[in-house]
Amino acid sequence: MKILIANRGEIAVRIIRACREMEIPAVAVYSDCDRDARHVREADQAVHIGPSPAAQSYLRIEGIIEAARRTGADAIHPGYGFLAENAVFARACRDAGLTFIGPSPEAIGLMGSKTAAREAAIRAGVPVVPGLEQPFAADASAAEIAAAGAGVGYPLVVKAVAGGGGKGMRTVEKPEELLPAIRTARSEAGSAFGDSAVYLERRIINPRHIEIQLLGDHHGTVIPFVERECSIQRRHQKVVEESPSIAVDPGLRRRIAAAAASVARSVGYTNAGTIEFLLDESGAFYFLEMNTRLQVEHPVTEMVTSVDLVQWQIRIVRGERLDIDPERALSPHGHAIECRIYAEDPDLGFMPSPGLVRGLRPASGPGIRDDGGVGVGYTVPVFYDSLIAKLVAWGGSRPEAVSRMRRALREYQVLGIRTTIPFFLWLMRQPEYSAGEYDTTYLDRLLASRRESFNELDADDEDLAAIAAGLDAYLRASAAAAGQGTPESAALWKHAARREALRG
Amino acid sequence: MKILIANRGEIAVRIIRACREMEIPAVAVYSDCDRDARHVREADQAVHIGPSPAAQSYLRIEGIIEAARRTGADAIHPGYGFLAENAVFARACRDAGLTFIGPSPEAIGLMGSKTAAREAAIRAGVPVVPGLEQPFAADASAAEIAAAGAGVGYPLVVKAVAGGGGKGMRTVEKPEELLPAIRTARSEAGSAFGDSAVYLERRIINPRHIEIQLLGDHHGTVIPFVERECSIQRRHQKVVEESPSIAVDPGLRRRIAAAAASVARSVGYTNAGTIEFLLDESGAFYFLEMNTRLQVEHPVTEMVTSVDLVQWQIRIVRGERLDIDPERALSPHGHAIECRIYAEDPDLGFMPSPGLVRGLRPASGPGIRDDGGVGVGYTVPVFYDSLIAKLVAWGGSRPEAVSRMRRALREYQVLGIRTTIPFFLWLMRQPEYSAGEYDTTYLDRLLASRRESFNELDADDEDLAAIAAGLDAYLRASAAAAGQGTPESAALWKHAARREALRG
Amino acid sequence: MTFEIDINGRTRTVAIEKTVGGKYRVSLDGQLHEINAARVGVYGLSLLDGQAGISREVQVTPGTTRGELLVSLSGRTIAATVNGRRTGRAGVDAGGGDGEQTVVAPMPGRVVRVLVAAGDEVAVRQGVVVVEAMKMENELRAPRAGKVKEINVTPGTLVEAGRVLLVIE
Amino acid sequence: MTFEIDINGRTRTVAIEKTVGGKYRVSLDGQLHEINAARVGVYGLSLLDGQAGISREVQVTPGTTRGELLVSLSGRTIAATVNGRRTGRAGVDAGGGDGEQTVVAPMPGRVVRVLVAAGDEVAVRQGVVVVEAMKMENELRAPRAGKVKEINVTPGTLVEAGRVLLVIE
Repeated sequence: MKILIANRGEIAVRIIRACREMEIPAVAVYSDCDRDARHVREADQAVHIGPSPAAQSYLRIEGIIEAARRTGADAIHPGYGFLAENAVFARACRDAGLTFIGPSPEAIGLMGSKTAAREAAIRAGVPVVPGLEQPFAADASAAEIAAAGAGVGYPLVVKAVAGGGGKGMRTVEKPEELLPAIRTARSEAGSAFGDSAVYLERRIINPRHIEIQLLGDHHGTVIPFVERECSIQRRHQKVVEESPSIAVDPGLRRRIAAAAASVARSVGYTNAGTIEFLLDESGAFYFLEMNTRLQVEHPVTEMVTSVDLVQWQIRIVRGERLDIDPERALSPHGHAIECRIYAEDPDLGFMPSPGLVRGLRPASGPGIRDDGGVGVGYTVPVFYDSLIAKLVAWGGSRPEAVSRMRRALREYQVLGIRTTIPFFLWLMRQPEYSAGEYDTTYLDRLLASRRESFNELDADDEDLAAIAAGLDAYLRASAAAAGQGTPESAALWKHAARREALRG
Repeated sequence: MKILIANRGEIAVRIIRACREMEIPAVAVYSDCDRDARHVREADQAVHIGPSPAAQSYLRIEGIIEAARRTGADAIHPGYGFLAENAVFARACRDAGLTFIGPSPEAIGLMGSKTAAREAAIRAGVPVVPGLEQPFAADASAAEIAAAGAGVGYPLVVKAVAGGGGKGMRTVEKPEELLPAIRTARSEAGSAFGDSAVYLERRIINPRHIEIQLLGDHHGTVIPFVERECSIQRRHQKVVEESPSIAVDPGLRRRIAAAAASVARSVGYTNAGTIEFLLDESGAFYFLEMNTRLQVEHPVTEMVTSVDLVQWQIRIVRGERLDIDPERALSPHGHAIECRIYAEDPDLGFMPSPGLVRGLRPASGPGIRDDGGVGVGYTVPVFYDSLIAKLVAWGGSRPEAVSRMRRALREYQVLGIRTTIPFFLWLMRQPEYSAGEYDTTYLDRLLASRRESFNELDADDEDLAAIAAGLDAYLRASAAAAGQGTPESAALWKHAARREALRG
Repeated sequence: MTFEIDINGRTRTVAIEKTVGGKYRVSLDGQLHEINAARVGVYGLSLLDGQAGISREVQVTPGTTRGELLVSLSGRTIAATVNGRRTGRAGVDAGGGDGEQTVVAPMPGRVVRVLVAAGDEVAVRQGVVVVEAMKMENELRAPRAGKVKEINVTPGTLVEAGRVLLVIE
Repeated sequence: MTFEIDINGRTRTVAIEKTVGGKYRVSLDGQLHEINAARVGVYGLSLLDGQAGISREVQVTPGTTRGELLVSLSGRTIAATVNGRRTGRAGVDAGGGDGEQTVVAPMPGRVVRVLVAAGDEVAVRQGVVVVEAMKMENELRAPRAGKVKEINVTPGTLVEAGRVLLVIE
């Protein structure tokens, strides 16, 4: 077996790691701006597939299949995003004689449509969020739209039929906001997924986002795992995920997991997938959608269940039988939290902060897992998602995991660009977060009322920052005057001086 | 509480992490050559305690107590090595009103003497390795020594009464080797522990080194943990540790753990400690010695039991009660393996390889923990132990842990100095290691018959190494000709060019 | 040597005198610090402050706009310039006199919405322009309170990184 | 440009010609490689070899003796010199002619034992001198098979790093 990874960044690195552990050669693909990306450096082979814009490289099906052919790869792992939930791609792989590491094109086609997936859930007897069963026609009139909105009831959510990750999604409080919201959601969905169809769902009040990871093999076994809690979202985008959820007790866990498994079984689902639910304050849960791929947040499940999901994806397409004990899959061992480290400036409204990574020291030590996607010297490009690493903390209990996360966030150094690390340091200190008292609206509410910088230092640290900036200028000026050039050469010089001293 | 860490390197960093997670300020101490060491950079405060030789800094009791006084620290964590098993130091802390994070001076004094500890084990009804119950007098005659050797029987082991870590230890096959072995062991023990007393033990044939970590609180509770397997040793020094042991089944685990706990209880032991056993081929085990401190290899226990041993050391001295479920402490979750990454050249008989660390990229990702002790720009000094990091891999099963370790070893980059990483890459491929079929003599036997380099590359990789050396020279020459100076400035230049290109 | 450091919106005067063996006498706005400093890596400084040896690792790297430094410690990063406005090293982010500030595009993208009009009063961190880039709509905010002096873009404008979108006075 | 690379005990001739956009035509002992190379970090090179794009990250750093390079890839590290003996850059490790090799102290320490005598035949990697340093006794080994030509130390000698202890011819 040889696997081509049709992706980039941290998820490509994650898949390369799984391949290496299984002793399977891994082939990377890259666009112009990713020549020196980490996934290229760590793969066994790497193939250039086009210019930087994703539409001309990572989204170009023929280019990727040609790369597999050229390198002798016989399987393709799509990661998440890009072509991961594209049934046309999955079918093109099949037609080219390549194993697609994921569900069948039919399952992707069915569950990838949010409206079709809702129907599947209803058929499987699982409650869904009240809403439209069909997307709007492209030429739906304002009157039709207004009537549909009134039928669903306000507040409601405009959602793209395709894709995921919170893109093409808008909350609407009042009827007059509906048309503009549909316009923006359509344009975002069109540019993100190439499909601008949208539909409406009732907005559940103060819901938690709870999701069930599952694996299905080709022998009829579907295993659901302990839930992930993904309610910490900024504008519908997950930024922190945990497992287990503080809001889910073992009884509820079994019921949600059983619901998820029954939806998956009803459509003959194979490989890794996730079913997302909203959980309301009364403990009722509603099917939201299915993601027919590996999720960004899969590590938290791995850390509390001992299961390597990526390795299992590969084993499943090889025809292996799932031999995971279903009881253990639902019995979390400790608690795991993931923070998504984005190249964004939290003090500028989470504006992307692309640029040269001049230094990198991920956190490590007890209970810490870093799934990084960039290396020193790499320029985070403007063309893709700004996720540069996922930091995961594990603890015997949730408070222990939170403490470790705080420690690790302080330890983590990314130099040259802005990241969301200071934001997470702040979030991990919020009393509601520490107490686990939050829903999907929590973070946006909190951020709306906040004006202070996330990078505030206490007075003593601010003094030391000023002193450091001065000393840095002083040392550079002195080194230049002494003809030593950069600090790098100065370090060598210092080293030589030390050696001399030791001899003397 | 404020904790001064009377140590350096990876264990000081490990303790700082525990302090930070518990929100306890941490004070580092440092010798001349450690000014820019990682533990200094990561502590909240740092105090200089003297010249580089350990006897003038890390081993100087007054200097350390004075540093605690000056910084307002009220507790001292000794780490391992240096003063960790020095009863005089523990007593000096008590006398100075400082909490020593470890057992009482009395317990250290008692169990720190290997011969006294053997007596304690015998009193607790635990079998010991046959041998002398007393060390030799400093002026013991050759005849006395020869008689004692004959009494114990050959092969035998000469062991220092003090210390640990395989120093001051020699195996003796024949009577005529005994005197020289005693001479070397005495000189090593004297310089390592300041105590040159040695005694003799029978050598168990093909033994495994199995040890039991335990914790004792101040309320009479002693909890033993699942065993560690430390049979992979080079000249009596552990280089790889695992938990659990492939040679120990649940029944044996309970018996060894109970034996360890009864020895600890019999001497009123508190805080963290480890009891080492030899396990022979018949499944019989013998008390070997007790280490009255945290061990280098404590992470493997942490990874399979969810217990943070360093945090518990601190909680115990605060008077907290151990609330760990004894059943869980003996029920390993998955399998963990630790490789000690030393600054040594395996191709030169594991000669120390001190020097400037020019680059560092620890392994990370699923199942990997790095307990590192150095940073980029630090010069590994010649004055101390050459351990620079501990790489720990965790997997749901032992084969999974081994696969992850192999993957992580390939990922790990330490630039500028030689390390034992290539040796571990080789070891992880040995069929006996993979099968778990080894004892404490395995590695020395394997190495004795080996002449090849551990850094052998296949022909294609060797070609690429030569090409890379050429390209490196070419690029440096081109950059110098273009007046761009170092690669660092070249990287900046490239970045600027890219920004221009994006604008154009 | 004396430096004027603009950091976190304040100007600090840092006078540095080397004493011996990596030690410096540093006057910060007239307040004396005895600093023991060591280079760690290319951008790092390990500082020990005073008798108590307060330890901080500080990273000082070039930022994404010219002349700007990013100073990181304790998990936070703040911007600084050294003798910045005086030596004329300020680049694309220099809006002119002390009273003016610009909003610049941090990356290439397309202007989706302009949320203010010339003459409007804006509060600090108030959203002013929305730019679509990296697959997301991004709201650019006012760096300080003031009045919108000029707006250089309209919805639909394609902008490069560094382009001045708006001036606040 | 052409370089003579001594690597892993062999001398290789590497001729490099830049083509376009980070691509190089490299002749290794006459065998042609089309290499796509990118600098990564200060010491790293990402190499893609040929149509199949065989990918290796190679780190080339100065070693601990002068003129020596350490070349790391796939988890292994081998020593190399570039035009080494020809430019006379070889430092403490240069034993003289091609037929001679020295055993040098890699760090300061005390000689504990000398395991061979002048005139002895030694095998490659045979232990020749034991030095105590970093709290351990360390056995230094012969870099190649040959005859012990001279011994410069006796038990008890304190040695600095780089001191030539023994010459093998």
